Amino acid sequence: MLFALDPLFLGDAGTLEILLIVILKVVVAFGVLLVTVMLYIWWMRKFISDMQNRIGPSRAGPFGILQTLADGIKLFFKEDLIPNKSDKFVFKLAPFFSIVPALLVFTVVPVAGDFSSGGDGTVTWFGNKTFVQLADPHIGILFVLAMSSIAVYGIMLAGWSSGSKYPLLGSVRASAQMVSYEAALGLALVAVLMKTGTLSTHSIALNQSGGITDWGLVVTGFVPFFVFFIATTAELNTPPFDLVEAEQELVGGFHTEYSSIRFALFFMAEFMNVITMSGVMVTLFFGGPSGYYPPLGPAWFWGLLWFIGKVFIFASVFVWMRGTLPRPRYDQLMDFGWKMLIPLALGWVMLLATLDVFKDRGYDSGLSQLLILIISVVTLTFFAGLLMKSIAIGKHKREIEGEEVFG
Amino acid sequence: MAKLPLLGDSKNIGEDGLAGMDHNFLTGKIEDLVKWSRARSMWPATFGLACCALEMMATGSAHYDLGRWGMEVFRASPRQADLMIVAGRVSQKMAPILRQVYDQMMEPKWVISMGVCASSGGMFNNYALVQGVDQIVPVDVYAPGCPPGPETLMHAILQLHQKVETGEIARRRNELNGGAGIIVEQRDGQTATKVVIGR
Amino acid sequence: MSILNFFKGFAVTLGKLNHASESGEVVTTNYPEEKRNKPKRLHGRHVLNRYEDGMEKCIGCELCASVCPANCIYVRGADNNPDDPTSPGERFGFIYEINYLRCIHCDLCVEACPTQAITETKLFEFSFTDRKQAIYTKDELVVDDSGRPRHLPWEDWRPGEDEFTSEWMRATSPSGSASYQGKIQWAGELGYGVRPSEATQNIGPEETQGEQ
Amino acid sequence: MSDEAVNEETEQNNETEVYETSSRGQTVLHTGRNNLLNKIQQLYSDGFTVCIDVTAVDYLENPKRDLPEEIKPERFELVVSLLSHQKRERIRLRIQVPENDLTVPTLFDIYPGTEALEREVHDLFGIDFDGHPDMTRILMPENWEGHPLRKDYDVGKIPVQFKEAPGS
Amino acid sequence: MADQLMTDDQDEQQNESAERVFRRGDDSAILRLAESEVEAYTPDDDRRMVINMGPQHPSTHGVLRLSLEMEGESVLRSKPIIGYLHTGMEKTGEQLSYLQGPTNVTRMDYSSPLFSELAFSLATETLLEIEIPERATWIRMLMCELNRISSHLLFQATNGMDMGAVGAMIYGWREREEVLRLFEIITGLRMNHNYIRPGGVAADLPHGWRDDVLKVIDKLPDRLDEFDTLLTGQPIWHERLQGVGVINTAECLALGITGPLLRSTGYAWDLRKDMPYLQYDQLEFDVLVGTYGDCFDRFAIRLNEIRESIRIVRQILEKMPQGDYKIQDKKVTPPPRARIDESMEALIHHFKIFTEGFKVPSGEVYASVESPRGELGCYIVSDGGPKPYRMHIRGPSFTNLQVLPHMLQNCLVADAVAVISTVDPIMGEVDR
Repeated sequence: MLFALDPLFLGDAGTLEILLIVILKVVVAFGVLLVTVMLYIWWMRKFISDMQNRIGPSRAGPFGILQTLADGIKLFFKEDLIPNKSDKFVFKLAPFFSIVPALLVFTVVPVAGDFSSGGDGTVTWFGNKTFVQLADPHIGILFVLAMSSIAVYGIMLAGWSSGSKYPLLGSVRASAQMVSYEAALGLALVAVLMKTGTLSTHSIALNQSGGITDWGLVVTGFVPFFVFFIATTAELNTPPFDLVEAEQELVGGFHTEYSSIRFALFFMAEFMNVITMSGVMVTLFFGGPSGYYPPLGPAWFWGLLWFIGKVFIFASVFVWMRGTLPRPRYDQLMDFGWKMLIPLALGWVMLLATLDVFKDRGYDSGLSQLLILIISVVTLTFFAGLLMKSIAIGKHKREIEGEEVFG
Repeated sequence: MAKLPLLGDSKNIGEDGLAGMDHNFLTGKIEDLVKWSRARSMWPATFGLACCALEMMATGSAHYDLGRWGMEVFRASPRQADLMIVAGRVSQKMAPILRQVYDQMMEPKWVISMGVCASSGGMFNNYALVQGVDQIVPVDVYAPGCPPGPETLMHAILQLHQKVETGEIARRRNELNGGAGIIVEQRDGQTATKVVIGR
Repeated sequence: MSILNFFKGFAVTLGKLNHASESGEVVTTNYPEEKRNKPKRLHGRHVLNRYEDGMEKCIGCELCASVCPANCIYVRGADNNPDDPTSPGERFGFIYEINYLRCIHCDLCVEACPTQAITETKLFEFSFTDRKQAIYTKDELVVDDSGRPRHLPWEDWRPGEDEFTSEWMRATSPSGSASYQGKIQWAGELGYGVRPSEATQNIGPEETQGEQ
Repeated sequence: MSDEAVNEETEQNNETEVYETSSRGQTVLHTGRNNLLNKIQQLYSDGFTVCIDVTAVDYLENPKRDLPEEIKPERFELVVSLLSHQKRERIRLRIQVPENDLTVPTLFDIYPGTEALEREVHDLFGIDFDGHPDMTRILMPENWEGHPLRKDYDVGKIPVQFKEAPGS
Repeated sequence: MADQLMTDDQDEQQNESAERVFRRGDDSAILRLAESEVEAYTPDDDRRMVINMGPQHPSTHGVLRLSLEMEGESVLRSKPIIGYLHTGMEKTGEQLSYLQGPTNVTRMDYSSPLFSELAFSLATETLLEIEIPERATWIRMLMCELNRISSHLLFQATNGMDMGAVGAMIYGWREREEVLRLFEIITGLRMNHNYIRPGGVAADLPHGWRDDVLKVIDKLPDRLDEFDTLLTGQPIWHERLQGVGVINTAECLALGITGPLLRSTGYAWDLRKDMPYLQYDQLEFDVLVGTYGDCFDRFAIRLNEIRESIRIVRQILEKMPQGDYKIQDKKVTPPPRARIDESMEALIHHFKIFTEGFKVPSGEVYASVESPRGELGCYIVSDGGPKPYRMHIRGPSFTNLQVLPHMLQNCLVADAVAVISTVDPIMGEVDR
């Protein structure tokens, strides 16, 4: 387990040196993240205009690349307002609940390093070996879950404290939606953790450095990835699952009453979350910074490049979805989460576990594995059928009841 | 507030914000930056009323693309919007709500009166319409036409951008005291058109 | 296959990224830098025309003012000074004002004008920061000495845009009668001479008539 | 109701009669208010199942108009347009409403779709529909005084601004 | 066809059904409160709340205001409050002559202005008892069908926007823009054309119009297929619209609802087919009907009506006759410009028509057309003068709006958005 710790602390570097390197990493990570968010929002607007036969932002800076900066400055210098009816303390606090977790999640994502096959994921800076990630706690991936749960509070409190009806509806939606999809998210994670056997994000990434066949995506058999991806979309409130702020229904959802810099914080948090969660997804399923490293220049640079590339693809997929899909209804979203995603993730975890257990018991020949697979699939299908049937019965009953109530 | 060294006379800062400050090496640059950003990121509120609303939305669509000036972000919540495009005729029943939405918007805020119905009642010179939205809210730019084509609206927006960047808007509002200068005859039982509201 | 249908939409939006294709073409006109070509009949801001010798066409008859549904035209005629006439007839438009905050560009004034004095340009890119700017006086409406509309500071003229100033007048001049299509019975304009009639449909087999 | 009692004697003859005329080839029925519901119920059974429109006209400035001789012209006139899908026919009813008694029985029970239409007539003309579930203003603000579409209600024109016009 | 659908048996059933839903005192769907009371109303049950949608809400299509009494997210009772766009057009219509009239009515239904002009012109022509020339009729049909296309495309855009499908919204606007540019070529304006006038149309189709029209309608089918892939086949779209806001034929007839709403219940009633005006009886087209009367049916009907309209436009292109485009009646139409100089009489007519307008014999008529939203009627009373004594427009959206409380009952807020969107009210026409 010690392996998970940053080698910086194991080496013989002096305290001051360690401190400096850590501070440097913090500052750089913070700055880079802010700039990335800025660029991402610009890219989102450009990409979506491209899909809509438009030009998109083009006035602020070359190609409108400073568009987000302009938005930020403008919002910063706008009049701020705290509604009379609001709970003032909570109202002020809520945006920070939203932005701080978004920043913190990024600390555990391995960004670069030598993740080539056989590499140890480290980088040597100023003569010290270190990880290119802010921290690598033992519980790494649980930290992500914890932080994303806390972010819900930001949204929930924001809506509740505004003292107005639409935000309240938005925050009610938010809390229910997040809680439901948190479960699916966790179950999808379990599949990865089972395969890698570690919670440390660094080790998870390192485990996958052997090539595409080692990637979490392949090892866990695709399904957990899709569950994770959909659950993430819901967690992030990005379209099509942006019910929390559904403009057409709830005007602005939880942030209706927010203006100025507080709104900017929500705005930023939302997109920062997209980037960090893309990073988490890359770490878990796509091997983090691993990939083909040409024997040229420092290895960590190639790792960084791979990482950025993969995150970029994911971030763009989110935009792509934004531009394509209509928004589902709230109850359909919940139905989908509870009746589809969670059973699917649960079943898949059971399947993986069964295979693993029998493997440990020595049934690891291809034939026996296939047999076990078939048996498990049949069993699971049976239970899935039961579940579907019970859902159908429940729905039917509800309809009858509904008629009685409203008749 | 006292006169601060370096920052010049700042006694008006409480009332007028940055605009009330004397120019100095620091605020001069900041003000330029702020104006630059305001002109490039002016989020309109969705305030569509009638025919002009269609043209306003058409201006946001692919053929004209307000997104080029960072304005495709139509904010449904007035709290986050900077620009109110009064697109269409304002009836006596709507007038109080228009004012309410305007009041909900945060400073700095601008108003474009889009189309002749909003600007003056247009061809509907009758009991039902407010004859000029500038009796209710201070208007910065008027776009003529019924409805104004997207180009006209874009021209109005560009003109507003320019004024925001040169700071002319604030000055002009002070001069005109915000109101439109129309005197509307009082009619029996109707109160909504009377008031000429200042800044 | 509903699952498949789910993904088909993604193909459509992705297809738009191919800007070379017909469906993905970027259709935006980059307005302040470029301006799209306006159709000839477009109703824009008005001009008051002058005859080829520089005389004004308006005779102050107030037909335009009376037909205007928005009452946005104010005309007062006056007798010409015989020594220095403004218009060839007896009277001329002494005051001519259009309130563009009322004008709905229905172009009934253009159809009504018996002397083709008031016509519309293709200019629609103008906006005002002051109500007073919106009331155009005669000085602003009447064409300049070369027969071109005056370019006011708050209007966005581009080179060549002041060419077509009377298309709607010419389009409605036959007033529905097929036998009058293509017949020209109007005086020349300063700078343009006698404009041809709008290319028409009705004389002879359709569409055989070329442009002009 | 007292006014009606006064009028009853004079109107007795033509209240229950239905007169059919034609206006530019369109069938128009004239009947009295008391007979309105009966007639409409009858038309409904005849297949005129859709009420297309309910509106009113204020004949203050135009007292002379085409009416059967038996019908006494009044200031207001309620106009009901019905449509029969089977016969593909339209029929129009014109009902005289005197100025001093502006009540008409509601058509809501036969055609629920007239709810908004009757409210509009109430709002703009001041005609009350007896038995309507929600007889309030619909278009104008609730505290508005007067009924705009009456002929004695001013249009409310203000002078158009010009630079050199007298008085500006 | 309509009469086959309406057997006696069904008639009875429908009466019963109408009775069930709308019986007096059954206010389970409608929040029967005056506008001022809505503000102050707080339900007894503290699980319920009254929420105000509009008049300035992104999905209420302008200035419709809905008061919703909700329990959680489901709507119990509701009340549409209108009048926020009341323009006094009927009063203004009495001030304007028949010549100026179209400029007024065209601003009612601003997404399909030509239909209002057409209804007004038809009513005036019936009063005048004149026949308009063949070519004018066909030009009118061409323009109206193109307008129907643009109006339904607008529906696709706003519907997409309301459902959160940003792509569909922008594509809808883009396609609509192509049609608007066509209008701009023909009428000189993008909206509010003042093109169809009593006696014919304002101007002839310009040179090369055929190519321009063909260019647009050749391009459109492909783009409509894009809507099909983006929306019609999309499972989320199905989930959102199917089974939402259901209404049946009897309820529609009871409420006087027309247009795509009525057709979505499976009842084929289209004035173009059933009571033809202009020359629609010479054209071949289908009346599209739905089955379930839900939001999806209404969406699908509108999408496919665009295709039908394209079919009609193609036929019109073939059949467009030559001739006058305005009636040559010197009392109604101003003389050709070339005649003003030739004849004093023509000059006098010209002056008379433009100062005073033409006089219309006294009488009263009702004329109706099938607008993209349903039956658009115009009732004109003339006192023999040059201005209508009373001009009333029967806007389909106004009547159609009454269905909202019934459709919204037991819906979620998100469904409310879908329902409003597919009823597709244009507030200009509702409030007039």
